[in-house]
Amino acid sequence: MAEILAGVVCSHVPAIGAALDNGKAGEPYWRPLFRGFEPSKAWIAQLKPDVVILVYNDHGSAFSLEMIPTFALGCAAEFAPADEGWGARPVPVVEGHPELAWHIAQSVILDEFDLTIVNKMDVDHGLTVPLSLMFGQPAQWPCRVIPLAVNVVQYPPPTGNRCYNLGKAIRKAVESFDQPLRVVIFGTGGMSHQLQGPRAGLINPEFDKRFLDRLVADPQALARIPHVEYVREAGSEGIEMVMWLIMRGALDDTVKEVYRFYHVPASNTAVGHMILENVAPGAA
Amino acid sequence: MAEILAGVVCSHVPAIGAALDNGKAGEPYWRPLFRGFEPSKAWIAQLKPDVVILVYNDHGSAFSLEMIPTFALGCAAEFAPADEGWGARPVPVVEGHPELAWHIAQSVILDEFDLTIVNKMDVDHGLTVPLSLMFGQPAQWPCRVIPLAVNVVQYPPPTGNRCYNLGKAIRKAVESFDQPLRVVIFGTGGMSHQLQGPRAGLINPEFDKRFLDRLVADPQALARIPHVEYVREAGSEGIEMVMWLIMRGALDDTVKEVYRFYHVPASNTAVGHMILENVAPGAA
Amino acid sequence: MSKPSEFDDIPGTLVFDGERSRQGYHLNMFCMSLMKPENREAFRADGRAYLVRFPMTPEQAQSILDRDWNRMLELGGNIYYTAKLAACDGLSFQQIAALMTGMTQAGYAEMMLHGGRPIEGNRSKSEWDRG
Amino acid sequence: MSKPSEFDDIPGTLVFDGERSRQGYHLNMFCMSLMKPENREAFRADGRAYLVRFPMTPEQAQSILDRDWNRMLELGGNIYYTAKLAACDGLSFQQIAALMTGMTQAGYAEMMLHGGRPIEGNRSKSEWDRG
Ligand SMILES: [Fe+3]
Ligand SMILES: [Fe+3]
Repeated sequence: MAEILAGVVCSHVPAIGAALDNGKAGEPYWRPLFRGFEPSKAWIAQLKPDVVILVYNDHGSAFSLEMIPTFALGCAAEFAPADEGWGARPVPVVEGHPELAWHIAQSVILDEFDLTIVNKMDVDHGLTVPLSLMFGQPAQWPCRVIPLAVNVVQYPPPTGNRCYNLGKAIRKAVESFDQPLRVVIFGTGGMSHQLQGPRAGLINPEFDKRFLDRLVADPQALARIPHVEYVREAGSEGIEMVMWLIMRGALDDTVKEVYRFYHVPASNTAVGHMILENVAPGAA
Repeated sequence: MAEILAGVVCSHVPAIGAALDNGKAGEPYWRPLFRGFEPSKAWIAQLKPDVVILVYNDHGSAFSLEMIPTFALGCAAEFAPADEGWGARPVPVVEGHPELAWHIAQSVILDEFDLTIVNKMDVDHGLTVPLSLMFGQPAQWPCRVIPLAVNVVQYPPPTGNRCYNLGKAIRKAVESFDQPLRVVIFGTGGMSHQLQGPRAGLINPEFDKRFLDRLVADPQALARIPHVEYVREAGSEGIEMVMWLIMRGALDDTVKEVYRFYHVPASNTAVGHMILENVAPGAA
Repeated sequence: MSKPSEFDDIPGTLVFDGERSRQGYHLNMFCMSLMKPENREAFRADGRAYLVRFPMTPEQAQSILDRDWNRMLELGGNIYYTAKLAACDGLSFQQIAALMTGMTQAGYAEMMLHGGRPIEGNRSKSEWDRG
Repeated sequence: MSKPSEFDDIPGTLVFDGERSRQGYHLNMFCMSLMKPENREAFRADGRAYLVRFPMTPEQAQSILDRDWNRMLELGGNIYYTAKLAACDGLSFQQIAALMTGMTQAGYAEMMLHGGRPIEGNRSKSEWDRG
């Protein structure tokens, strides 16, 4: 039986990928950020998950305005890094886990989530930057990755409550899979950032920190935050945080916070990162 | 305020389109079928809806295996007839209703249906055959059409219950639209048919007729039918009937059956057709 | 990933679940390519050469060249996709259905005119085994 | 079809709802086309000629040629799409963000290094009007 051991939240700013890819990770601007992920790299290297379910949003890279899925699950064998206008990131091709992905797709559709199944998809910085932060720059990613792309570009995104419940359905699906896989789920995007217009550069550390606190202790309350509050308090692209609730829904009601890191700035953005473990891994 | 006046169910067999397009509608094989739709053509010509919401399934025409949405709502200004391998049907381009379609999309996503918004999509026989049956062969379709494509090709389709509830959410969306549009909703596909393999040609009129009866009087019971029962009793492609529940969910709990027609065969298929009116149209 | 096992008891019927979808991916994508007239021409001109564009198994390619409609389904084809190959060949859904049942075209058409294949005796594999 | 009106009170912020999505469809699809190197080359070689491929309004085309990043958004552009035009120009997200705020690059970078734009005073249009 497969098992979800832990959840990771992590911002996915494109400039972080560019800094790594261009050898700037040691510069004074970037050093504190990458240092903040050193404990996490050690943690995941020790945990050795077989599969990461990576919740992220596509930024108009794989999906155009021609077709905008609310939830799209990547069931392919591999996913190539996208060319977002400056060439594809020089990172390994992402290997999927088609058996588990199809199993999750089937299970959550029968649980009345209206998934889009995707068998061909390039993955942009939203997916590859969190992998870089957690795994560094290996020649090959050390585990399989199942991408779950959530629409947060076209209004309206799914509600926080819907995301939270999808997380629960994913957990149920994983636990009914008949191979002994060790799974970690990532929720990515956020924290507060606004990339557009005269209010660009908005950072609201109080909102962010309270969000992290409640993500640990009171996710149900978070799931009730309306979209407008994210946009007002955390910036127009801060709405990406709604995706973190999918990760949280897939964990136990009570979790152990094993690590937290918060940093400003990365380009226009606050970076939030946290590792949550199910309290009794192996007991499920 | 827009209003859903009535629902129509109707099979969408490709051979029906071919018979019409090739001038065979008067032949003895086809005459009884088209005669069965004469009262319906008169009915809808008198009703003059502004918009038809047309629930159907794409048959691997607009959507390939690259991307399989459970529910895809067509929000474009127009939709061209698809070339399904023998050239596109010689029928008018389908004009959409982007304002109402986007309104429905926004409303049902906030009601926690995980829609895929589609802005570019060719429409195959699943959509154009019901239009031909209800409107004949005009130079231009007499109303706007909002396509709602439901996955019933890739297992698993949405549950009957999910379809029924989506219908309810669509009704709520339509009734909150601020233009006085007269809307009819079509549920298409079915009735019993199996197109594949050694059991091809399966027809189960008892199942079909009971389905029609319960569609009028006890849709909640229908919504509980598991997928396997459709496939066993109504054939592997009989599963398309699950889509009729979306139409039914968008109507009043109590409806008036104003017309029914059942015919065997059209090619490999039983043809079922029914018109249901909300009991107090205009009173909503 | 697979469907519930109850589906397996339905005779003469393959459910297009995730497993079949993965198996038949390139076969079905080949069929879909025939929606473009230029591809139909290329395929008609040299089927074997055209099929090389799609990384399917030799068995799948052979089932296409043989127009073995049941075999295509067994190898992961989906009827709505293989119907595009039929359309390209100028065959109707009824014609390929007849081929898949092993009946003659006339016999199949006759059966349909008389109400189709009855459900009695066709619900369960156990009924087919007895027959 | 539009978002709830509360969104309209947020200063300096456009929500990409259905109305904007329809308005900006071709502008955004143009931006997305720049994901292909050959399209970037064609656009760089003759921007005006390249834009003819996308049936947008003259105002939209002009906003692109002018690199008027705020105007693009007002005309239905979405930041994640216009960012592809920025990438094609070799500009970072931070550079176009600074341009959209009307600050200097140095001033904007300095603000970010000191914790970014504060939320106080930036929640409501009424706060901006008072300022
Ligand atoms: Fe993002
Ligand atoms: Fe159909």
